[in-house]
Amino acid sequence: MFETIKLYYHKFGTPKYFYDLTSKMLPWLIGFTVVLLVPGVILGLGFAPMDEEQGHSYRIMFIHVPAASVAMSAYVMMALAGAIGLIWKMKMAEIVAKCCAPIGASFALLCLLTGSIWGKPTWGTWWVWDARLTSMLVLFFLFMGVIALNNAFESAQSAAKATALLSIVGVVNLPIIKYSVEWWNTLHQTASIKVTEGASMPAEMLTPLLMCIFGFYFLFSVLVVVASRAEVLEREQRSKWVKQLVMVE
Amino acid sequence: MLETGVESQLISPLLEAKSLLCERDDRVLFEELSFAITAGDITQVEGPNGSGKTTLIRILCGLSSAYEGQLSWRGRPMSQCREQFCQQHIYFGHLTGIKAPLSAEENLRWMAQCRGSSLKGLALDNAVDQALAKVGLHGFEDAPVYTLSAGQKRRVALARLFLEPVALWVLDEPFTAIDRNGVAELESIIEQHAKQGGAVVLTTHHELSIDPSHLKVIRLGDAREGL
Amino acid sequence: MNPKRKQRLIIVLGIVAGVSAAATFMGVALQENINLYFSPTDVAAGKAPLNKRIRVGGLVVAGSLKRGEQLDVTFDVTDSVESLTVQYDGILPDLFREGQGIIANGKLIESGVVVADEVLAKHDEEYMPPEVQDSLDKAKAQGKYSADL
Amino acid sequence: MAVEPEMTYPSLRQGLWAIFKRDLVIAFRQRSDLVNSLFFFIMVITLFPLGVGPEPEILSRIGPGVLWIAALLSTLLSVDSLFRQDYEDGSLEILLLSPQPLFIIVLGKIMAHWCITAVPLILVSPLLGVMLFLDAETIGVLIVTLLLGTPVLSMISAIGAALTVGLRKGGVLIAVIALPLYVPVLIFGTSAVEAASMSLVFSGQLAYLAALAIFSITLAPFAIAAGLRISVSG
Repeated sequence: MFETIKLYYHKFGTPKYFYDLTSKMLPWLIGFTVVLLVPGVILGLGFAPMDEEQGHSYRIMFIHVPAASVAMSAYVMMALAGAIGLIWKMKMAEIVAKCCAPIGASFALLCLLTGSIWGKPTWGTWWVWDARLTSMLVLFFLFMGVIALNNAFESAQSAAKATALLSIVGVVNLPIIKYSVEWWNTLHQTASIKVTEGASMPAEMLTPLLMCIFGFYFLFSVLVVVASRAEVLEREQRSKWVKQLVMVE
Repeated sequence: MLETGVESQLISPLLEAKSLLCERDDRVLFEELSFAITAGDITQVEGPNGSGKTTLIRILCGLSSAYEGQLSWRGRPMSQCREQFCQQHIYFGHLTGIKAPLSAEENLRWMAQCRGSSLKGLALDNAVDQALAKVGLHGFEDAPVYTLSAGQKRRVALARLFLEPVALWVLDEPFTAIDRNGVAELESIIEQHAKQGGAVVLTTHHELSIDPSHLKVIRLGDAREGL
Repeated sequence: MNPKRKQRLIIVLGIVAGVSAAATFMGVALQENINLYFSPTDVAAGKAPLNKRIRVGGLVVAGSLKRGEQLDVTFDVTDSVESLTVQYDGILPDLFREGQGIIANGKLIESGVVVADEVLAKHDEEYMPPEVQDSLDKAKAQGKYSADL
Repeated sequence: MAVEPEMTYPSLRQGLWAIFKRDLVIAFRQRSDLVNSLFFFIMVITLFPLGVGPEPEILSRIGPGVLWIAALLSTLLSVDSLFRQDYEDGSLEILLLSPQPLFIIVLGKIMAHWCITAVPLILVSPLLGVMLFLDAETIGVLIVTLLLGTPVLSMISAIGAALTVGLRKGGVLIAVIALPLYVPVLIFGTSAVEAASMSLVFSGQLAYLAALAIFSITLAPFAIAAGLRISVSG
């Protein structure tokens, strides 16, 4: 059992196998993305009921919440892939980790921009030093640090190791940062417990939101896979199988 | 001095490399490189510029882990005996590691302490003085190193070789910035070290005047090992 | 014990000691109720110094808001045990409402009266966090869908 | 059976002490490093009254934050040379090939660096606190927070320094890497001082700072050691 897992792990770790496998998987991933995201966005932006307090402006949530979620996961995934690459010297993990950084940073930026657009009608200001805004901003900075470090190295091997170490350190710090920022922001809040008036999110809103969230995750995986495939081809351009592939096409 | 090495030299090699492979950003520097360094050997790594001489030296001394294949020290895999290996070899690279604001004596002392030397206090002071005398720096012990010339700085660094008996010397271009007399001296020092049962691995562009029958060569560049 | 094992043991013990000391301090910190402002009860108990810049917080008492001729206002703040009066000369934040939680920065001039130079309303909105579940839970609790982040 | 020369195991303390002493001696012989970062700290702080106006009200309010940010920047500025000098003269290679565990050497170097850069800065901060109209009690707490917080800053920036030591353009890159990680220290440090200035209880924040300090002193040296190996072997 363990041996088979190990075997598959090594197999998957080789660039060629990854390339072949993802060739088969990619249409499915794209399919899921389209099937979830297109109706999700249409339903969310067009058909979900208007919110009684915020009117239509809340609809940006259907982009914003998934982007935030994916950005966080992207960072964790980058660190995990980096750790695997660092410990077991798995090339494929290094490539995936490298590709996660700019994509994750884009999602974090998307989250910040949509948050800011949402903030204007809701709070009357483009920016608030709110705990979640601030910690998303710090996450974006962490991504930028990783990207900057990666670009600074000439050798791809050292770059992969250095960024892996940095993203692991970042992941250890992420909860501390998030916690401290949230705690810092409570300055602006009272300890009073808010009286809640029950009533849940109607299904017409929940369904598109969930569709958007899953759709964004699939979108993320499509982007990572496409970017990694390009990276694989570039790194392995001298190998036999890539040459054959180019000949065939 | 190195009597401990004498017995082992007949039995097992000090440093052994089996099918080393080093890739630098998709370029194979060397592959299937196997050799053994036994006590008494002087081994020269040869090859044109860019053939990976320094890379191989850095792999051998443990500074770089960018290789595949096995390296072992006295029959044990390198990963299991890093501390022993570090204590029983000296690496001497392009950069000397000499701190300019410190005096020659202070430099050697921290280097010894950093190696975890068993010498302490007076014994260490004596060893330092003797080592400096050996490289012809008697009288310069207390001068800050920035007052010395480039060649003298190089000699301060070389004095490190004489602090304590060490089984293996790994020297990368040791003859840089040393005058003609110094080169001859250094060559005889290297030969003497080998005679006493030590081993030396070195790279150099300089034509060695060491008896070729004593000299082993690892040739890089044509991708196969010489030996 | 051989020296190598001994060295390893020292290192491992060091790490364990360090991490557990850090955890202990963390535990102490979490126990410690970090007060970022004085509650009306604290003020009534005389914990807050007079004539020094302090921060008080609590809920605005319904019906206590009195507007003066110009921008100056007074209102009472309570933590449902004690209450104190806040005097403020300035524009109240948009989110300021009776029954709402606020924070006021200012000086305590006599017992129970704070002259504020800054009044901050608690963010009424509960933000939707990035994590789906959390956001949905909060939205459920709030019954509305508000500005997230 | 091969007879091996006996391995002498130097005590960890001995290795730590040797490198600590070496770095201190070098720093005291080249005083410029020592003085420069201190003057940077003082000058940044004196720029604030010029920039935001000399009103005591404003200055005493932003004072703790200003002192903290200046401390943070001067740590960042000085840390670039922490491993770079050793890298450039080759002594880093010697340190890496020491039989001592690398993290011990790293710890010794950072302790020396902290003594050279952070201690003078903590010593002058009361004076600067007075210039920013902070009261005595606030200054006292400020010093405690700096004592607890600057080791964390040193550790975090050393990770950045270790990862960038092999690169030519280290300085700005360290800032980009390390600044986001400074956030918690800055928050807890300034918050403790602010609480003290309002006569609130601040022991909670100090406990957080202490936890961060111990945590980073325990674990950061391993990350720094790994970073150095990556940088040097690359």
